[in-house]
Amino acid sequence: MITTDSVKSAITRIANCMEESADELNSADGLLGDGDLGITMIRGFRQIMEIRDSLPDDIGMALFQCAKAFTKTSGSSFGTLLATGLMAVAKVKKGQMDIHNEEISNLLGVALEAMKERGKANLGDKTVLDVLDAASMASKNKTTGTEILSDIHEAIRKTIDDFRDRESKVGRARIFSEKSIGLDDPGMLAFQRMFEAIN
Amino acid sequence: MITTDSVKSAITRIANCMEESADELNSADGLLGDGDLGITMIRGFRQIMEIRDSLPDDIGMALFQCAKAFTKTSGSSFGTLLATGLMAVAKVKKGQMDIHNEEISNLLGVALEAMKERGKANLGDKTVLDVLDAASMASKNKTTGTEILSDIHEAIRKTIDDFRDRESKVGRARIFSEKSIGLDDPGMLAFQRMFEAIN
Amino acid sequence: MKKILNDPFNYVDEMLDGLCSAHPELYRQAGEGGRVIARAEKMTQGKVGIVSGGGSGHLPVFTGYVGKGLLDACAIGDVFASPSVDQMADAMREANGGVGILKLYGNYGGDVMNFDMAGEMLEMEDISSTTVLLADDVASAPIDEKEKRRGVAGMVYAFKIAGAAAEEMRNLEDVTRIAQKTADACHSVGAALTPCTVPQAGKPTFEISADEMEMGMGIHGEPGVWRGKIKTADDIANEMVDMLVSDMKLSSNSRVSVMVNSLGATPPEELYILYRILKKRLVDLGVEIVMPLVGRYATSMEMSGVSFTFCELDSELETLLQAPADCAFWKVA
Amino acid sequence: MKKILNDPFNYVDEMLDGLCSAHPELYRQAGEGGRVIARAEKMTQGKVGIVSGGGSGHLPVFTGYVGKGLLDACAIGDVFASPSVDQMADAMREANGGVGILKLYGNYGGDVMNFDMAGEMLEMEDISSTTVLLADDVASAPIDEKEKRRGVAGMVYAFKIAGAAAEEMRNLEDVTRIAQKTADACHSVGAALTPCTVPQAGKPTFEISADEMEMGMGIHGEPGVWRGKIKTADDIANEMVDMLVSDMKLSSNSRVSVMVNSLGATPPEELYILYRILKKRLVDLGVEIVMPLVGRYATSMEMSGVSFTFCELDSELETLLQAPADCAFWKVA
Ligand SMILES: Nc1ncnc2c1ncn2[C@@H]1O[C@H](COP(=O)(O)OP(=O)(O)O)[C@@H](O)[C@H]1O
Ligand SMILES: Nc1ncnc2c1ncn2[C@@H]1O[C@H](COP(=O)(O)OP(=O)(O)O)[C@@H](O)[C@H]1O
Ligand SMILES: [Mg+2]
Ligand SMILES: [Mg+2]
Ligand SMILES: [Mg+2]
Ligand SMILES: [Mg+2]
Repeated sequence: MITTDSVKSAITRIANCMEESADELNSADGLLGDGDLGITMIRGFRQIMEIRDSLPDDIGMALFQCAKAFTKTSGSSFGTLLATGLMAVAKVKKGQMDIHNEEISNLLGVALEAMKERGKANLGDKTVLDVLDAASMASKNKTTGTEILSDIHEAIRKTIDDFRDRESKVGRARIFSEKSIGLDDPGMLAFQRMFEAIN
Repeated sequence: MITTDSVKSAITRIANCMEESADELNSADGLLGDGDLGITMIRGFRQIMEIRDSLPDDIGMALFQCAKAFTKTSGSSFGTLLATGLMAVAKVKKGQMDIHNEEISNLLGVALEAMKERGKANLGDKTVLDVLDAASMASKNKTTGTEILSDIHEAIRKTIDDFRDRESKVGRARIFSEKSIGLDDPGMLAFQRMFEAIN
Repeated sequence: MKKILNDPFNYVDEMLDGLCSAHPELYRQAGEGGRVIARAEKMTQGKVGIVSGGGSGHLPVFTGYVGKGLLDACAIGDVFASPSVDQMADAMREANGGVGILKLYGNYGGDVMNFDMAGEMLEMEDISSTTVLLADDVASAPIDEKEKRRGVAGMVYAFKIAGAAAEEMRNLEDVTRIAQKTADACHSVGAALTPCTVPQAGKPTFEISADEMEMGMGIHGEPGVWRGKIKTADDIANEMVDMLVSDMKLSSNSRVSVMVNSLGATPPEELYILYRILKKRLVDLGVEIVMPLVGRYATSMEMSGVSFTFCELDSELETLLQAPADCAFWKVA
Repeated sequence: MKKILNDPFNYVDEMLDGLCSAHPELYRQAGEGGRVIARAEKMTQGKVGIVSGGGSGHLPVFTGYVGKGLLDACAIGDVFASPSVDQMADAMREANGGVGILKLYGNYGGDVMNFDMAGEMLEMEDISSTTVLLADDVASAPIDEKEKRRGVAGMVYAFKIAGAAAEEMRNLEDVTRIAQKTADACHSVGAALTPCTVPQAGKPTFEISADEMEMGMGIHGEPGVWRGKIKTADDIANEMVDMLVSDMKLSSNSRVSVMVNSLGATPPEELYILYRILKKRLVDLGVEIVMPLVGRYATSMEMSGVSFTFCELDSELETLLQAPADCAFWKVA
């Protein structure tokens, strides 16, 4: 079960992890794009840290405020996609105090749909969408927290492996599509780091 | 004695010589200025060659037309100075058919004064003015053509030698004045080549 | 590729500060972090607002084109980076005259996502908006994938023509229609000779040999259609005209405004050398050139290179193109 | 330093051809070899003519400033080379409205000789003329040898202000007095980061390391006052302001128009970063900035670098500076 309190502790852990992973993410993004993904994540989570302590118990509103904080800083795609996903989930959960484990798969799917819509990308394009989809699948019909966490963890790892030798089809990486073969998608890596931080 | 006929033959000889000396003059000018002195001379004398056959017997008018032809092509200093000197001499000789040997020194002085006025430079600044002055001095009180030619020839050579290790004080070369030490002034060289061509 | 800079991280903020302090009668800083440039005077009520936005490093695009008969406000990101959703929303608020807003900008993924999201945020505030994307770079995708093309210098025509329509107090639907017609009428192609340096990155956006050029390159250094030895001005102009003419299927008697645009370092002398051939080619095709624009209209800082834009005009667009406009970089009287 | 060229020997002629074919409503080619640019319409009789001239490679200087409220005609030499006497004389004939001509140009030896000689030729045709030389580059000679200073971007102010005076149909004496007052009021200094390439020479005008700049360098690469590591924008701006302020002895309450001018490749973004400091410094001194000009007004093709010009105004000059003017590169309405 996820409450605003668990969101708060997740924020702190992710924010710390992002400060540590920034160089890695910048480099990964630098190979295929503009090399700002680490900065994007640091700036975004610094903004969220600013409002962390005052997040409301309404889990929907809490996620909504996190999303809004993220839209303040960065102009980069990943930040906007993350905010889009969070906002979609926030709308569903508005007025409620917690997220049950059984809802997680569905809510990841809600985020995914909103992000597809926002970025006009498809599954299989080698983006963060693909790990999100895998995470949604992996958590389907699961009830215990530990099971969900370990299955998502494994699903992310496997998706990144599977996509490594495929071509990027959207975003800045598209123009380097051949170069992208053999390289991990930076957005997938960022998602993995975030997830590892709360695991 | 100089007549329009001797001017005509001098023109042909100088024009040919300039085509040959262009590279040398460009290089000399390139060390201290913009490297266009050879081109300036070629273009100017090509213009004069165009009118050569129709030059009038009035030696003043003949020189005047040569001067005008030179102002057509080049925007470089040496061309304008040469045209200025020729024009000053032309004014003095207008209406006459020839130049006597005894006049040569004086006419060189007339050209020199006009050119000093035009370029606002002084004797000793290491320019064409200094060889012109030397030529005027050397031909003073001389009456035979051969004597005049050989004395001017020697005076030019000596002046170039004397000035070699001095600093340029006018024109583009001024800004490289230290660099100019040890280098011959390109305008002096151009004058020497012209004179050698008729000698 | 040398630059005159202070701390690269302050590049955009110092630039905007300087811009507004040089031209306080034209520009005003607003929004989150001052990253919105609006017209000096408050928005005219009853007028459709036109906003644009995108990364810095393209002056006069985008910021410079805020002004009478042009844009109302603009959101500015870091060099070659999209502004944030919030900054775009702030720009839209500045441009809100109560009758809707046209979002008019180049087709780049990050900008599209952010402007879409900003539009949704503003909808919650009951401010409606439409979108017209510039996708004029013929070298960036084949014509049957026109929606994938990048937006380049053609956006200057869209700013000008849509801006004039809004100044006539036309409604949002009409301004949007005109902007879309202009976007569809614009076809561009560029060629780059040198890269530029993004201040925060500190190194050139790409490498290219001293004797090479790249045809079709994008304004952020996106790969073009070929790279090879620098051709003569006439060959370059002919090739670029060929690409545009075949893409547009120009017919004789069409009226076209042409832009010969420097990407930054290329001096106007070279633009005029190129213009000779462009004009000759169009005259031979029977095309009438209207209001040629030769200069620096959409740049990539100190990149050297050139782009051609053809904007095919009908009488509606032509009248609006020639209407008055005024900003620090372009005056039409 | 890459260029888009055809045969370098045709550079200037092709450029002028392109300029006039792009803007036939503004410019007309005339004179020996087409090396004179005159206003499209014939000279107004009874108006003092203003001619300028000099080497190519400085657009908008000189040619670009032919237009209403500015110059009447201009003689253009090869890149960085003086026009011929004949071309200057032709320019003067184009600018002859029967009441005399002002020759207004930069203080370079070759140009001075040729314009003097052209003036004498025209005197033979009973056309009288006066001369005002721009010698505004404070780095090119100490103040007690002001007559040796080179003319740089200050000439744009002189064209504008004298041009406005002539447009008011003032007589030659008065236009000359005003031009001289403007020339005296202008003080400039430049800093270069890279050289440019003269097409016919095919190699850069000078060499400079990738991390160096030269303060005080002239627009043809004439040596400056120091060469060293590139400083920050703020340091460069401060040093240039210091040089101008100490040379001019500006007092508080003076009114000054300032120009922050790119030598070519330096983009407007950097100019605005510099302008911030310039403005702060002048405000601190109590100086009032009037009509700041930030852009590319006097260039050296693709050279990168910047110049500052301060033009101290009295009320006569200020009024004329703000009068209307119109050319392809600068409109004042
Ligand atoms: N249109 C899109 N749809 C889905 N994911 C996208 C899209 N564009 C980018 N991404 C994801 O975002 C990552 C890059 O993020 P970021 O560096 O913020 O982008 P940029 O700097 O190019 O705007 C990519 O690796 C990819 O996973
Ligand atoms: N003001 C001057 N007075 C006298 N001679 C000069 C002057 N300026 C240049 N010269 C002479 O002209 C020569 C250079 O000629 P040229 O190459 O035509 O000049 P530039 O290309 O610099 O205009 C110099 O070597 C010098 O002899
Ligand atoms: Mg990125
Ligand atoms: Mg980015
Ligand atoms: Mg020379
Ligand atoms: Mg020369």
